[in-house]
Amino acid sequence: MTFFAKFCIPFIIGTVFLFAVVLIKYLTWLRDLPKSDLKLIIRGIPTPRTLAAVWEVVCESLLHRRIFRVNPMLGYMHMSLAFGWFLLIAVGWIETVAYLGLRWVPLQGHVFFKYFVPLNGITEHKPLFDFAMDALLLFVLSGVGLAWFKRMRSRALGMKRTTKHILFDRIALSALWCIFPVRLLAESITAAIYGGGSFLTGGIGSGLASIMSVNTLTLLYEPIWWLYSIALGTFFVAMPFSRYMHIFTEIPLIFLRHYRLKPEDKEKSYDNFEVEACSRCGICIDPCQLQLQLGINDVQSVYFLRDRRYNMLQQKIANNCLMCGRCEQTCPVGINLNTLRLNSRTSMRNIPNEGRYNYLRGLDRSQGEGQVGYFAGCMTLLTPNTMTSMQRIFEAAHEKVWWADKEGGVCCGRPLRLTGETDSAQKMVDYNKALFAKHNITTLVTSCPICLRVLRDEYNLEGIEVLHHSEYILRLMRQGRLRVRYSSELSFTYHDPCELGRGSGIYDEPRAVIEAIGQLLEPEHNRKNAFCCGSSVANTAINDAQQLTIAQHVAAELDSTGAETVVTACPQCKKAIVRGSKRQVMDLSEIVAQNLR
Amino acid sequence: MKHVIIIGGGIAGMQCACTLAEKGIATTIIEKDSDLGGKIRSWHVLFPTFTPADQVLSAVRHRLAKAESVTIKTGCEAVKITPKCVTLSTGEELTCDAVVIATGFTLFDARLKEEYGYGIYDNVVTSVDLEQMFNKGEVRLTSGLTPRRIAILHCVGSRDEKVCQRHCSKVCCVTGVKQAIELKKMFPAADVFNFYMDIRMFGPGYEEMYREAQLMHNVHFVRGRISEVSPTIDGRLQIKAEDTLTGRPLKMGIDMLVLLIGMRSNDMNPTLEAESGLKCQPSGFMQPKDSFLGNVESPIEGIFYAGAVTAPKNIGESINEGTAAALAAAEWINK
Amino acid sequence: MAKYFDMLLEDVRLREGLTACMNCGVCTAVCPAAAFYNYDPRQIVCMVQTRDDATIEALLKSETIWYCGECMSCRPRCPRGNTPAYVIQALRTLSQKLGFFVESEKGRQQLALKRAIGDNILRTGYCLTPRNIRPELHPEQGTVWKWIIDNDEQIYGQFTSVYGKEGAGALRKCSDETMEEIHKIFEVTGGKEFFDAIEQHSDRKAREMGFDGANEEYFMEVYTRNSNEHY
Amino acid sequence: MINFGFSISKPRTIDIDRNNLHKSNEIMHEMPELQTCIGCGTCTATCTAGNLTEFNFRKVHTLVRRGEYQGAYVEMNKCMLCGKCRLLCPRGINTRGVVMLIKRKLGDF
Amino acid sequence: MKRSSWTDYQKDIADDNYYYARSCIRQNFFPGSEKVFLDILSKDLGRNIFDDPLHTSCTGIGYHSDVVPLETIMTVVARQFALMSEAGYENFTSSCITSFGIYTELLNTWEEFPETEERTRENLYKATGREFKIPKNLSHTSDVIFHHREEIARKAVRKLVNVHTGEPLRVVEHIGCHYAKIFPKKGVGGSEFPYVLAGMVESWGGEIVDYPERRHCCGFGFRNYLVQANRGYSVANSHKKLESMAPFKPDFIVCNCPGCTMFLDKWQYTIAEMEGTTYGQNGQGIPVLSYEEMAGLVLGYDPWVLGMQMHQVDVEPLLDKLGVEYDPSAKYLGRNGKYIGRPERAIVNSCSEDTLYKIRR
Repeated sequence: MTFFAKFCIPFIIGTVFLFAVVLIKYLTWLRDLPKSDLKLIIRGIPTPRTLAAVWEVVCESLLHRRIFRVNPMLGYMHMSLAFGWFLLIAVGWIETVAYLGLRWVPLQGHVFFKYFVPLNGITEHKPLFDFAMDALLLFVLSGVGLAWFKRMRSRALGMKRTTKHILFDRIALSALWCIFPVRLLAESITAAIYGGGSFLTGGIGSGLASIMSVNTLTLLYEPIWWLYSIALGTFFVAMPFSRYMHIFTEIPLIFLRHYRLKPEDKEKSYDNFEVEACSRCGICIDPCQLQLQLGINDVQSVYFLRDRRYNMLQQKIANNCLMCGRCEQTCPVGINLNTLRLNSRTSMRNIPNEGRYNYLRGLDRSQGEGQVGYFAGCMTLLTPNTMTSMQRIFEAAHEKVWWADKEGGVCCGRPLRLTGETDSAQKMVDYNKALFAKHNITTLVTSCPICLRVLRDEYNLEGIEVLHHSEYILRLMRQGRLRVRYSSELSFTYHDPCELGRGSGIYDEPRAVIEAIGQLLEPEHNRKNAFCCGSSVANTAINDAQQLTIAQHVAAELDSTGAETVVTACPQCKKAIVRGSKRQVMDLSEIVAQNLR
Repeated sequence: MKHVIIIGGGIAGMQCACTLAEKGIATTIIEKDSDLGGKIRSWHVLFPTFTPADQVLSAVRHRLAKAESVTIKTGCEAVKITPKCVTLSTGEELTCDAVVIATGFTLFDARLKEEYGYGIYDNVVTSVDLEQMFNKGEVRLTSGLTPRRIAILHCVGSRDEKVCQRHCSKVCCVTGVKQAIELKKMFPAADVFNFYMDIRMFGPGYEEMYREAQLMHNVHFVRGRISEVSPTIDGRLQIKAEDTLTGRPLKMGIDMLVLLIGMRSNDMNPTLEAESGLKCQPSGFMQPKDSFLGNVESPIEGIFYAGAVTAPKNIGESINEGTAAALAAAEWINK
Repeated sequence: MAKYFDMLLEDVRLREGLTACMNCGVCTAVCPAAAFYNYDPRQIVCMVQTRDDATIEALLKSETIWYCGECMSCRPRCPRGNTPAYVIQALRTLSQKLGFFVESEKGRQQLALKRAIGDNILRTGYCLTPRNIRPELHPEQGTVWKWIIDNDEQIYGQFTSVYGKEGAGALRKCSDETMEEIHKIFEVTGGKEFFDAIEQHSDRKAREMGFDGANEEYFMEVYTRNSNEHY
Repeated sequence: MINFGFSISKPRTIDIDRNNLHKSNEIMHEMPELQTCIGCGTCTATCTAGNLTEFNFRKVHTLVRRGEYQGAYVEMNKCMLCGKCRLLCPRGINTRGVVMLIKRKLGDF
Repeated sequence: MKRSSWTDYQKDIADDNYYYARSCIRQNFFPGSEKVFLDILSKDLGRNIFDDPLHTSCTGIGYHSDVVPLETIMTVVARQFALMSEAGYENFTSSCITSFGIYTELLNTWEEFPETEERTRENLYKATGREFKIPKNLSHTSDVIFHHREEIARKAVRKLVNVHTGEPLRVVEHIGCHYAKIFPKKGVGGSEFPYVLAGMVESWGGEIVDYPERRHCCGFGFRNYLVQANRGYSVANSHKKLESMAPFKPDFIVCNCPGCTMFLDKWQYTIAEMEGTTYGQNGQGIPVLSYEEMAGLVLGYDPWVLGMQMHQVDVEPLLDKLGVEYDPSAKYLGRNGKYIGRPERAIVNSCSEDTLYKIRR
């Protein structure tokens, strides 16, 4: 039996190339992993996590469950292509076995089985397999059709924007779009000449036979199989350099993730898996407020990852992100978009410390004494009402408080961290840590979610509980140390600060506090889907007018709830929303202090 | 028919005459030049809208030409003024029912600020010279080349005790910004530096124009008054100032220096004070009856003020005062 | 806090030198000291104008008031008719009266000036005489000056007949009667007292700094010391 | 060599003609809004780092605009990027962006 | 240089009968200039000038070094005025710019704050028993020369012209800050375009050079020169001026103020020795003259009688340009007419090779 024809060469080259490149990539990445990560993998393999990973691979890589959740149509498209193709290969293999029994057949023998069947003089047909294969082909083709349609009319698929692609993507995409239609034609022509095929290939085949002479069909026969092979070969060659690398990369990624690997402050080899697992589906573009409200559409995570992957990342792209985390919520691959962007910024901007911030040495401007420390944060100093409200709350609860920065202190380090100047940020962290330790506090309250984030995640304050003031106030209320008046006359709406909500997972505490005072009216986008106020310290690229535009959008939505007061729990958000809102905008602490009983 | 004499045929006087004529009052305009129009004739475009000065002047001229019973006496000055009679330099005495003084201001003589070298060094020009260059459509250095770096100095002859001009001339800042934009439009590759102490953008659209000059035209603003100008070996000028925002002295070579000369009180004002019993302010500008309730009236009933004779004013304000003075005069006559 | 601004006001130079500064910077623009020191006369005037005694005390103890060369280039330009150099003179005088001058490196040099110029006036009736411009302390005076000093009688003798003698002419010795009058003037007008204050405060500071009083060693210290932190 | 006991002081005057304005022009090109600074000093007044040191943001960025780069990088590194100035700037200048840009241009990264 | 308005500042200068006050710096460094000034006035111009043995320094250097209090200097100055009145003069002329500045400033202070004049009268009387009158006319000695410049021009034996090319000599004038910057109207031509030296140069056939740092201070700065640690400031300012004027290729610098004359001269030596930079067309420095020396040369005085051997920067190249006939070998002769040795060679003081040669011969 022969399982070789000249037309197979493009396919064979493509396949060998693909597997070689993918293998080299993975091995290099794995080799470059830090020791600690390797240890995690080795320890993780003999655990149930491996099974969980396998299950997730099936659910995600084949069935694309997460995309389904975001957008069923898009989910179907991805599933039909991935799962359909997978089944074509799997069923095709079974078909081969069914025809030839268990024997070794070279890869191209499986792929181009329909070609080799008549060549090897097999005349028998297995209608069941024909039907199954035709059905699967149709399944895949429906996905291809949707993809075409999405390219032309993305909105019809519920996506406002699709990704703009690079050359390799376009080559791979074109090849991919050809593969299945050409396969359909090739198998149909084969069916027209040699018979066989089911409702699809058989149907088209007999149709073709009725309008074309056998000579014409024979003339087309070889070229169309060549074309199929070339399409496959091209796709495979382009694939490792294109976004389709995600098809494979997602699989090891899922395993590594189950072994608890994750991106960190500084770029590392593991990041490659995340970066190349991005399918550039573009789902991250839509929720991005820079796109939504400012019409900026070349900076989103998909472009960031693309640029990073091809080493063409510019600071103006890396810096143009609010880091609100809205895209991370929707990413079907679950890539840690913020962390990756942050460590890119770090690579671009971090400079090993040259004795900077030496002026912090020996500095202590704190006041008061107490077990509870209050860290206002720089921004809170610009919203003095929050400060005085906190003071009233502390007094009402008879809390003795140590004020870390009432007269101006040292920044928490989060803003530097967000711009990538990690080592500089560490200076702030070290300073403030030492300050907290010096004053023997057990609880640290802050009213700035930006500070909260870094105080919790990076300070590792042993023996000190870090609370956002919303948590702290709620606790006081529940302990009965703080009593507030309730009035149904009062209506509030609440803006979730990014760093507090998505960043720290604090959604319920501020709401509970508000509901103890008055009626809470939720805006359309809230909790995980809440909008960013636009003034995020993470974005150093947009200008003031752009910040204002976002703030106005956000404020309009908050205003439209009809609540008389807009409440937020972040000084930065307050400052931003005030610029756009027609209502009074208050910090959570202010409404509490005003309604103390 | 009642008769009002308007002294000064600048934009305020012309506007005043139009308004009075339209109210059926005869007017005589006394103008020392050979033609009406006053200083606006030398201006190119007006801030902040870049409206050609000529367009504004023509509109008023047109209105004036249509008005009846307006007599224009050019080439003569008023030497003595009473509400009922004006004595001219020719010796002629004109009787009237009221007088509006719209004699405007005198331009500061930049030569008095010797350290800026006006009249001594080439390519030191005043804002008025520059307006005339704009009118000719050509700004050139004495060498015939185009300037590559231009400095515009604010407050020349304003806010300066050394030349006895303590007051702020008000319009120079805006003019400076306007001229900077015009220069940048003419020479986009040139650097234009404005040296200022305070930028006083008091009118509608002025601040916006200032911002536009910075953002769209990349005009540089240095907070510091130029201290001196001297010639360099390559025929340019060297200026010295302090960049007060950095607390350091600054010097640079420039091709052209534009001095934003201020508005001085009219040289005639002391004569008015002596001959007609009117009062000058310490700045030399005439003192209106009341700064709020009677700013187009003089302390003498029947004598009114319009325009920059009482204080530095821009074109729009002068025109408004022309109208206001006309209405006040008409009301007084008919009382 | 002492009323430093009121003390300054007693000095006619302050009243003459400071009306109301509008911070235009024409003084600094042409100031030779601002060109080479970390110095801004405009800011000094502005600080004095605050009338804040704490600010003024800090000024009196600072290096910055000692940079001015008193060339008066600032005077003709000021659009408000101020004279920053007069303000400086008033500050320096007060700083010496109060003994604050020893708190700054440049201020401590007043001792050297008092000894080099002040004492010379009381000795000779002139601020400078050839003998007190010693070539070893003035290498920049050059080779010709050394030649002159080495041959002073021969050289000066060509231009004056009274070199080192009483009479009319250049480089004469002032008569004892004249010198007595000068000494009297210094006594009556507080010049001597001022000199003594400089000596006393310097002596105090010298001891603080570990010198054995305001001796020759301390003199050379203040005369030559440059921390290079003035630029 | 003669020991004079002093050397010729270096000029402190900002000499626009001698300064290389290349980087300054690049900065202005990337961040044209910086040109709209009206020198009000709000940034410096609110500055967290300025509260603790002599760091004067307005002065440093003005010097950089004049081509005086010496020491500017070190000065800019005193900034904690806390962003208060950005919230207060009446001309809405992206001051944090300015700090980062100046650091990038002068620190060559 | 186009001048327009200096005439507005024409100041009154007495024509005759001067009371002469010497300068600390000028008599130290340029005693020949003081001598020749008196000679020009009394011999060439036939004016009466009194050189009083009783007067002293005005203590201005001490005052501007802030060690002599205001009240003290006022009284010292009052004593000079008293001496003038006692000698029967009312036109005071000072050889020193610092003094001239002090006199004008104090006269103004007395006028504006009369109580200070009262106090000074009391102090002077208490200390010396003398009483003073305000001088009728106060001038700097350059004002006097300026006043007589046309008469000098008529008596001149040569013009400020390069005898080899016939071109006028290019002259940088340096006025001295305290001449007109304190009271612009007290100086001829005012503070921005002072005419006192320019008038002389123009009258005597030279050409004035305007250059960027024309008005800049020489850098004396009193305490800034007098204390060694501060001299970097002093030399830097002269350096700035010299750098600025050098491209204009001046033939010489003429100074109003004795201090400036000395500094612009001596700092050229220092700069040359410190960093090897020299100015002037022959690379050996720009000669620096006092206006008395300039007048003396124009009137035909011998350069060594003028004391030009006391300059650090050699003046011989200028003398050659002017066509002055001088005896090079007489430069280093003492009062006794004998060779007293020459100064050690320096970069700006080296063109007297033939002098030595002639002496040896």
